[in-house]
Amino acid sequence: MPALSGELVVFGCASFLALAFALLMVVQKTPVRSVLSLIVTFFGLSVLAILLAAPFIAALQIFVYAGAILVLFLFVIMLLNLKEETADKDDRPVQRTLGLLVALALGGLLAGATLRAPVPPRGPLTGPRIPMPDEIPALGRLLFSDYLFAFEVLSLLLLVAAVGALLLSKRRFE
Amino acid sequence: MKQLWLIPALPLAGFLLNGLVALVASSMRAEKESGADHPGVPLPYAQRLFHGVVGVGSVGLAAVLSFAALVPYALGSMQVPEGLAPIVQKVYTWMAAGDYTIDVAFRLDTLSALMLSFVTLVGTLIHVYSVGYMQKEEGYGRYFSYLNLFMFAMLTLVLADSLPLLFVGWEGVGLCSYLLIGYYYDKDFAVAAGKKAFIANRVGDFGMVLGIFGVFALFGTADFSFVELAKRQVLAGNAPLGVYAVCLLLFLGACGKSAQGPLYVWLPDAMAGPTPVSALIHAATMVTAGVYLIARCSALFVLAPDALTLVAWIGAGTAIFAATIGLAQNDIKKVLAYSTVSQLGYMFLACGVGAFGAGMFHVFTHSFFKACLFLGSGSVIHAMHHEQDMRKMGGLAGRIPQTFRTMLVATLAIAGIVPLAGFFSKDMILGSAAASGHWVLYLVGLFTAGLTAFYMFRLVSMTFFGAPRGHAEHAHESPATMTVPLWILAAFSVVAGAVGIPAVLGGTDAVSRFLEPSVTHPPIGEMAHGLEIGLMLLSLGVAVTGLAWAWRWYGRAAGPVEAVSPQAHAFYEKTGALGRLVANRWNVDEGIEALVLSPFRKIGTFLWRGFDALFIDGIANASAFLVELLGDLLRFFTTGHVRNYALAFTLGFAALVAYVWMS
Amino acid sequence: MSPALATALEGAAKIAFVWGVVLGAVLPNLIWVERRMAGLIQDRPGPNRVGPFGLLQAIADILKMFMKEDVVPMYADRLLHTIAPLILLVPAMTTFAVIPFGSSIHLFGRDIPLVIADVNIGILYVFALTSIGIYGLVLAGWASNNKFALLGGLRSSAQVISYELAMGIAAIAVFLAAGSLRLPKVVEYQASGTFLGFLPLWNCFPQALGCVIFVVSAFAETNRLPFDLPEAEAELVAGYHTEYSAFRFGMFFMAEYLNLIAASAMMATLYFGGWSLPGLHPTGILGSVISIAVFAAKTGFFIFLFIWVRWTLPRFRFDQLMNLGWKIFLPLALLNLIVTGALVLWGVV
Amino acid sequence: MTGALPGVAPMAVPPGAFLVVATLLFAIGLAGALLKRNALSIFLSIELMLNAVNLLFLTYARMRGDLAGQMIVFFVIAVAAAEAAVGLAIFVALFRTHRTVDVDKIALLKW
Repeated sequence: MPALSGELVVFGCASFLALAFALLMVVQKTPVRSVLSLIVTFFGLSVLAILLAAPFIAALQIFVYAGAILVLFLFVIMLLNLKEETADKDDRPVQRTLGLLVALALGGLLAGATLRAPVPPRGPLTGPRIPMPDEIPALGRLLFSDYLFAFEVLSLLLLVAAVGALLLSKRRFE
Repeated sequence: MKQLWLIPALPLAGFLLNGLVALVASSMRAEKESGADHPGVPLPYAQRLFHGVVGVGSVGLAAVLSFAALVPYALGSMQVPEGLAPIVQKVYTWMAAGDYTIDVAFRLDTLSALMLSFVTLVGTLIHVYSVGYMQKEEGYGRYFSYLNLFMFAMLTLVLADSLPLLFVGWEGVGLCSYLLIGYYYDKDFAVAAGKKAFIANRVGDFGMVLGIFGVFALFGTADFSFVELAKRQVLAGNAPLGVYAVCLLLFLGACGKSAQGPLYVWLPDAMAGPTPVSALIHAATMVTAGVYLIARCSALFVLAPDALTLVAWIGAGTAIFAATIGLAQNDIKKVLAYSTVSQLGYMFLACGVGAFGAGMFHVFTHSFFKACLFLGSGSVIHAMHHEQDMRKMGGLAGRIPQTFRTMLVATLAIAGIVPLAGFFSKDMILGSAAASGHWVLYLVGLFTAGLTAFYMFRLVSMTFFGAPRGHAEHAHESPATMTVPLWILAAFSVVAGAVGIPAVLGGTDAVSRFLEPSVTHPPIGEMAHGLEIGLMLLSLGVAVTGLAWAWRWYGRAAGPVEAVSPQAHAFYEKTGALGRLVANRWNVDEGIEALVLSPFRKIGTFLWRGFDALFIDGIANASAFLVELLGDLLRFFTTGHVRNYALAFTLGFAALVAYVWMS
Repeated sequence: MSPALATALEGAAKIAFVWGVVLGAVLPNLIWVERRMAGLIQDRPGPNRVGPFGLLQAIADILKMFMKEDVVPMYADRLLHTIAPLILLVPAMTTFAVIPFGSSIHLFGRDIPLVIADVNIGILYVFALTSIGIYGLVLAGWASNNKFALLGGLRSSAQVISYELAMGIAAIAVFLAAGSLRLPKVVEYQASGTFLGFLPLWNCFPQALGCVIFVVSAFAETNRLPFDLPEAEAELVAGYHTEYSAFRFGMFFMAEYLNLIAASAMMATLYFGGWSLPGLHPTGILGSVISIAVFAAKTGFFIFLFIWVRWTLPRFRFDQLMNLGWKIFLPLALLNLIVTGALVLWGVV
Repeated sequence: MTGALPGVAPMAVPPGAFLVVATLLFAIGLAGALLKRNALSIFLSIELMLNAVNLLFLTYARMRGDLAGQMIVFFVIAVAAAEAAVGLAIFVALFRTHRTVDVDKIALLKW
């Protein structure tokens, strides 16, 4: 555990924000508010990303996730005008308790597993080293060389998704 | 010519084009009117034109190409005594197993050149003929596409350089024959005939396949280089073990395709198809494939003399047997069918006595006059509005003169009258039978020649001479597209023999010398010229006698429909049981039914009812029932609540993680 | 003085400077300027009572806003209703962090680049912030529990998202040319050479199309006329801030102006060479000051453009707006991107 | 276990901490997915889980100084966008037919 450095402080705040608002998101009854809390969580995450030498990803996190996806959520929520989660309380206690237990168990397991997992070998890297401080050109180069095919497929996927969404949300299929 | 593959490829293209257009058009019609096929509703002229042009054009072009290929080759090969080396062109490697590969390769040697010549020629003519004959058919496009497909298969068969590829063509022609016999698929007898042909051929093909395997086992290769190997062994004079079996198997295949022995039964029924089909497939080309095969593998057969003898006997037997049946048939096409069987018998007889050249020569000539006869009969049927019973004809000579003349020529040719084609080929066969010392076979052949002359002239007489019966009064001549091919074929039936005029008659016996490089045959003894001339005169005399007899009985026949010729009828009455037997085709079909089919049917029924229905289905149903039971229990896990599924999924995952962690 | 502390001080100084200028000087005067110009354009005096030429009008307005009663409608989502303006305001204020407002200055023996934070994701940071700004609008609309407000909020967010696409793609072309996402790099690139020999290498020349798209999109992003659908008084009363009053309304007001300024600065930076000027090679403190002035002038011009357009053009219909954004600008922006790519490939720019 | 790699500055924060945060976020998301009844909230929780995994990837990438990890995150985000679009469209359609997005009320595909 290194000495209390600025980075450490930032990490503490960010992770606290993320976790706290994630919890808030779950316990929140109003969908809109859960969305907002999720946004805050994403902020925390993007800060963590910056700490992990991935500012580009951090920007994407905000730009795409907070900026596009969650806005979409908000839209739908407003469109369907979902106020409170229906008042009548959960009529399946088993599901509730069991779900909670399983979630906690799995979380614990995973935490333990990840911590116990051996440090990934320093062996041959699959991608190039993370160049400091500016990793973006490297990312771009990687994206258009090694991952070109995946990239193209992805673009196709996005296209299909767009068409599908359009078709689904049309009033009638004709 | 560099691209032999083009020759089969062109008809294939034609088939695809025609088939596609026909399909699309018929489906469009089906949308417009109800039901795809409308019997008797001819196609629109434009479509007919298209099919005609494509069908005839592709085959015609193939014919041109093949002549461009074979004429230089043939001429060149005639110059040198041992003949030119065969042209073999590999298209691509078809299958490769280890170091052994089977190529799609085409071979042009004197044998295939001979086949090629008449196959393409007759094929083209018959395509032309079909344009006129089929024009009223609603299945015009289908017909032409099948016909083109047949040409493709036949040319593949002829040009193939390996038994497997030859087998492809072999099966292809079988398929097309089936399709075309069953062309009138709304008529039960046509469908049945098609099936019969197909199954009979299966019997043969079974032998064929095993034969191919055998060849491969013996020589380690299945392309025709094995012939060379076999030839060497002939020279070395040692026959590898099992060559007998291979020969018999291959011969079985040949029997199936060429309607020999008991397997002939499908050919007469095959007359259910349109007449041009009978002419092309069941007279001129396909059925001679068996002979071609034997000639191809001549070296092999020479290694197995006993097998060769068997071939001879089967051939002779079939020849006389079919001829006797031909005597008493009244359906014009049936007579021709039996005559075809009998003639094929001749060819096998020739091969059997080792005169492969003579056999192929007869194949050559026969294709012309038999095609001519069939097309003629087709023209007659056309004129008689699909009446095939000769007893309802008669006196047509004046009404359809062109058909009459051409058919008469062809009849004389097949009867073996000097100097028509049939004379030379048949005589060469008989001569070589005699020369090889098979006198019994010779006599059988001779007698058959007489019978042939008789029933053929009987056919002509009943059709064209005497008093018109039935609707014979208002018969009308066929269009030019039908008569022109008739004339051409008639002309060939006259001159085709020229290539085989024997030495004694001052000829050069070109055909034998031509085929010499590609066939191997056992030594055939020489005959004294005097004897040879004598035999010729004898056979000629027999033929003339047959003709005369037929003329005496049927020439001026004016009797009623049930007994056209009183003398013949009286004779028939006298022969009693035997006559009835002959008239009833020796009850062969019934015999096969009783001895082969019904037992098979019984076994099949048992297996179906007892084994399949109870045992196999039992297993299937039981397992299905178990699954259903399980499903009935398990289905309650599908609560329809997403969260339950998610929970179950998560539980499973947690378990997995735990397991991984623990281990 | 430890370097870390020095850096911190430097940053603080820069922040103080920027915000001081923007909030203290530009913003209040902007209110006055806009209203005067409106008067000019509409052929009326405009505010001229408070102080000389009504110069103190802004102060008066602000005071008024702070003194008014702050109404929160019943059944409104109090929390969200409160934080919505903040969500809008904060990004608007932080956008300036990455915009270089001058060439680096040499003070106290250290070279100080005149940009608050030269982060390597440069523009992405800006876009990220704008996309956050959307929430301000949407939530304001939602929390007010008022159908006009809700519609306004939805509209504004839809509009902003749509135009972000065209804007982003147009901007990508710029970075393609500059070869970096850092805005200072972009400015240096534009200062570096000439285009076709006689023009400055400002992106507005090789990428005229992209420039136009960016400018127009900026109008939509800032919800200014002719794209102020969210607050189209004719149909939506006042759109998302219908239910806002007093200083909360003031925040919206402020946020709008800040966005306007930021947008102008961005245009100047991305397409018009930022603080650079052909023939100007800033050296020493004076040079830096001049560069700052140049930057200010360019930004000022665009602010003027904003106001000018606002008081000149009529408002679009919403469907027209969307068509323009999706069916015209998006494809054109892509085209611009491709062309620029080709130019870069063949070394023209 | 600080990823002191050439070209990569040593980490002031032990990577383990990041891992723990990631797994906790994952668990929270999971809990949300299992407990919420509003389909949209469930969807949100799933998004959270995705991001937790992203964090994990980033951490490992940092530990190894390997850019591939960040690349994967990039793809995950893109795919998440597509998934969100379709999923939300489905919910809209669902709401049209059932007037609700409560997953407990939409249990048609049962035995």
